[in-house]
Amino acid sequence: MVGVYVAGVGFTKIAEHWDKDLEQLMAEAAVKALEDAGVSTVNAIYVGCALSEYLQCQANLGALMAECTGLVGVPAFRSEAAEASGAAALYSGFCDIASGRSEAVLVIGGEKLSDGLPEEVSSGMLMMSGRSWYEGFMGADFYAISALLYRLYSKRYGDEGIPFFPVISHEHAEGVAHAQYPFKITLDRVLESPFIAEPLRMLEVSGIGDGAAALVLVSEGLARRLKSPKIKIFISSATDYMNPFDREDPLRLQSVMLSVSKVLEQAGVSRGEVNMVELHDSVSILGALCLESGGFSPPGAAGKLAMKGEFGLNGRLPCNTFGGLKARGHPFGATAIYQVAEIYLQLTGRAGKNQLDKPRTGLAISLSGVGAAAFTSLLKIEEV
Amino acid sequence: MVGVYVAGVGFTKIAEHWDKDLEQLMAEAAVKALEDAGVSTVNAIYVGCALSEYLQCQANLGALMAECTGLVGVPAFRSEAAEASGAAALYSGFCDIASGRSEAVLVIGGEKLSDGLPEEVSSGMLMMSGRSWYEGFMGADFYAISALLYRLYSKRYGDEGIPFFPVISHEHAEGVAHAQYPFKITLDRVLESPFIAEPLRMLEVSGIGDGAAALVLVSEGLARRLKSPKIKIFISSATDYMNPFDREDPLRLQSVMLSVSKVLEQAGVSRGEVNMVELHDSVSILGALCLESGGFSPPGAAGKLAMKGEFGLNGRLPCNTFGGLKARGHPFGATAIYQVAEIYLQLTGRAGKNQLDKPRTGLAISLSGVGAAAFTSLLKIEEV
Amino acid sequence: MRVTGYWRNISFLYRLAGWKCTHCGAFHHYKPVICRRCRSREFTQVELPGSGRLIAYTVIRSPPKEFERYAPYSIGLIELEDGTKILSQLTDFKEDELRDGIRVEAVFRKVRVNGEQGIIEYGYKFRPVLSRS
Amino acid sequence: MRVTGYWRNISFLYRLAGWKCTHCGAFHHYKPVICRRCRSREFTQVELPGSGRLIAYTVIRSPPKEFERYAPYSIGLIELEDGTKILSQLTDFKEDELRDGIRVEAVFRKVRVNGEQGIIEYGYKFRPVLSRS
Ligand SMILES: [Zn+2]
Ligand SMILES: [Zn+2]
Repeated sequence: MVGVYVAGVGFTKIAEHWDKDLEQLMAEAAVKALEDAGVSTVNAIYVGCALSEYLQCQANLGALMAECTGLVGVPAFRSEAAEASGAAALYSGFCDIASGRSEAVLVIGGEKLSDGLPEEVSSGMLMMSGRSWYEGFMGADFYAISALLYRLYSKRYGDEGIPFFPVISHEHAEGVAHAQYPFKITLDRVLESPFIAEPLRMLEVSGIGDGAAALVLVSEGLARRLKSPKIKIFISSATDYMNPFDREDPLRLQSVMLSVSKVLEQAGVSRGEVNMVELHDSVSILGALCLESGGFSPPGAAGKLAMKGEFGLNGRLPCNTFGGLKARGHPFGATAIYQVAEIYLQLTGRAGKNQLDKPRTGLAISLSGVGAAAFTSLLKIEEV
Repeated sequence: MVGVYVAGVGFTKIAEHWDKDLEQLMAEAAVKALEDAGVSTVNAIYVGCALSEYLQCQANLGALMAECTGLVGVPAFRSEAAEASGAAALYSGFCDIASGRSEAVLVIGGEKLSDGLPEEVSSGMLMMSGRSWYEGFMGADFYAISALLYRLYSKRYGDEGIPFFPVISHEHAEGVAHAQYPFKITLDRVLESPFIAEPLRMLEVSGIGDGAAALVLVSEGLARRLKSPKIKIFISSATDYMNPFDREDPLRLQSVMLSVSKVLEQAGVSRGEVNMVELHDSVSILGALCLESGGFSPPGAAGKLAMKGEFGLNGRLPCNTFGGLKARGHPFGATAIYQVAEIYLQLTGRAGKNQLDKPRTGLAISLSGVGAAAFTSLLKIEEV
Repeated sequence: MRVTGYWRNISFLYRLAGWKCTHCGAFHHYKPVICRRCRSREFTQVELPGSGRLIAYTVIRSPPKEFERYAPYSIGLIELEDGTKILSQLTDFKEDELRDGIRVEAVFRKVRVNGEQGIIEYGYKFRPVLSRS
Repeated sequence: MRVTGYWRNISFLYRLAGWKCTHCGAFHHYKPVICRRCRSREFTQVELPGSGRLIAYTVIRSPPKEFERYAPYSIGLIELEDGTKILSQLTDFKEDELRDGIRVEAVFRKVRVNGEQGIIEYGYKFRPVLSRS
């Protein structure tokens, strides 16, 4: 397998971009990433987007993005794995370079949720987290399922510290230029916010926003010739039953467990060597379950460790260093690419006021549905 | 690059499968392919489907298919490139094996168009062949654009023989068990059928059907150990402007030209060595343009060569040997996988009454939109 | 969900009928091609027991578009008497009646009106079992 | 198409206004980040000429759902006076008036009513230029 490197990143601010079409937002991120990498063309384009058919009435987004990035001719198509669509595109792009077929590929993730009304976005989420005629039929949406998981968790372990995850994310997002909610919130404010689906509170769930992010992946051969900073990347994925209550233990996300273990093995890295983690905290409880199922916290302990400061920028294992899904924002198909781009900024010393002290290895966990699929990406400083 | 082999195929009949959900149809094809290959598990699943979000209100189809095939745990996600979605899944699966990461992958293409009304399927096609706010806004759908291309073609070259393409496809589909329309039609019947968008007639366009097809791809290493017949596979892809009238010459499909040339080069095969072609004849004129742009017919001559019998089962270059999109059927996301599966049957001597005389190399052209993207797959008998 | 998908799955939605793997016992609420747990291909049709225990529940206040007119509504996770866990809307309860652990039973109810076609879709819901005094 | 997409692209749909690459002259009917032809980043806003020649046309008889109530309708491929080719619905013509090659001009018309929201969407259409006798 040819080694795969990230050679540049680009992204937009996450916001309600009323004035831009999805493809413009994605093109903006893509052009920035190409510039950042110092690359003028690529061998293929991998596009991640969850809901363009539903929210934009647009399929064939791959070909459209080849045109909008001025790269007509290059192979291009879309990957969809619900909220982890960007990671699915990354997975395909990774294999393309690893096979030796391509020297450079562009991976673009994007989503424009503001093209739908909030209840339409909720319908979109219903398509992503359950079977259309079962969970979909009865309206058991992502928040409902997450709330039920949260209840089970509380019964087994207590809920101490779980509502603290949004507090951490918002603390890290403060002043971050690309974050949707770049301000702090207190634990009290979280606990006082109304229920969205009890016990899940409004301030424990990510908001609705538009965003696009892009990466340039290159082969080790091209990496050697480029001037931009290069970081080696690995990615693994695994699936689980769609409905968590069909799983042996709903509180153990097998997809996370498997994909984290596989990517660590692939990269030859131990859990202790991981310096930072970007979590899929679309709801607080999933942030905690990612840490526990990934083996970065004992089961039932993530909330307590969070309260102790272990996941802060100066903690044992900094998490969501630019605000995570909760505060940086969660435009579904773009999210995984933001996560990887942020790790890239950290490892190349470009994280500004959020810079960690010389991290060498970072890991991003991206989920679809309630863990029906997980993709884990690992970035690592490694000489070409 | 690790060599990639097709080790087994499976598919359903194309029909209106009122009694089955999309995922059941796809699971059926997948299980058949695994059995055919003599493989009980795979390292990853690649799912191709164009319109599941719109027609089934279902995203996250990858994870769902892992569950429905009893392969929970395995990485799985969906690829979308409009009508060529199956080919996009194949492209990703190919790179996965070629990289050495996986030994065996399952590629499943499926589409269930009968879940929508005919005018809803047309709306779905509008999403696939144009920009939502340009062609989509004015209702310039796939048939409209194809009809305009057809007019330009007729003005430049005349339309002689173009309406004969459906006649060839139906002739080959006669008695084919998996074909949606397994009967002959005459040229007169084609010419007497009403216009769908003049000059395009009803019997020059493919119908609406449900179907699923699957392939097992394996590495050369695993191919050596398996008992099932193995055929080496290559795939290339290219894009073009979404709207053909933005292209330098709308009658030259650059995406076809590039992807055919690249795949021939990759496989070390000349055009003259290709023994059969599966064309993307969703409309008659596109079948002809595939042949011309692919370099298998001089520009403007495909119809005349068709009339001469060159593309019949006993012709110089047999095309659509089981009926093509027109007569075998065209369930979007499944189509490319049917094409490849049919070539596999031909090369392994399993084509029954449609068997060609010892073909060694076959090529399938799969389009999205009006050639916005093309994927060309090449299968070749080659000892492992 | 499309009306077609509703029609195809009516046996489960109306009667909690599904397919049990004869090898490992896994229940499938859809007709499986292959067992999702053990990959066996033999199934028997079964009807799930219509009563069980409410493990946990929640209330949806900002629902998906299709359910706007029914909000707020409750979703419960239920363990049936044979151990199968299913999701269900909860119905026929008084405000303070829902508690984890209470006994619940299946009833047949209108679930929703499907989109533009206006087709009324029915299915199971669960309600608290009245304690006999 | 969503109403939001319609609003964003009104300058083209109402006035045939777009962006021309200052380097290669390629016209973009959307605001480009980078030229789709030459990858330049400099553009000037232009309005396309409102008249041209009908290269080819067709009639849609089985339209997509959004256009059901407007069928049959005609779609034309038009070469404008500056050589730009665009697609347009055709309007205001008598049954035998459409022929390839005739001169056509842009007019402002209602195009459709958008789905559930019922918003009336307007845009350009082209019609035959009356020959002055
Ligand atoms: Zn079983
Ligand atoms: Zn230019």
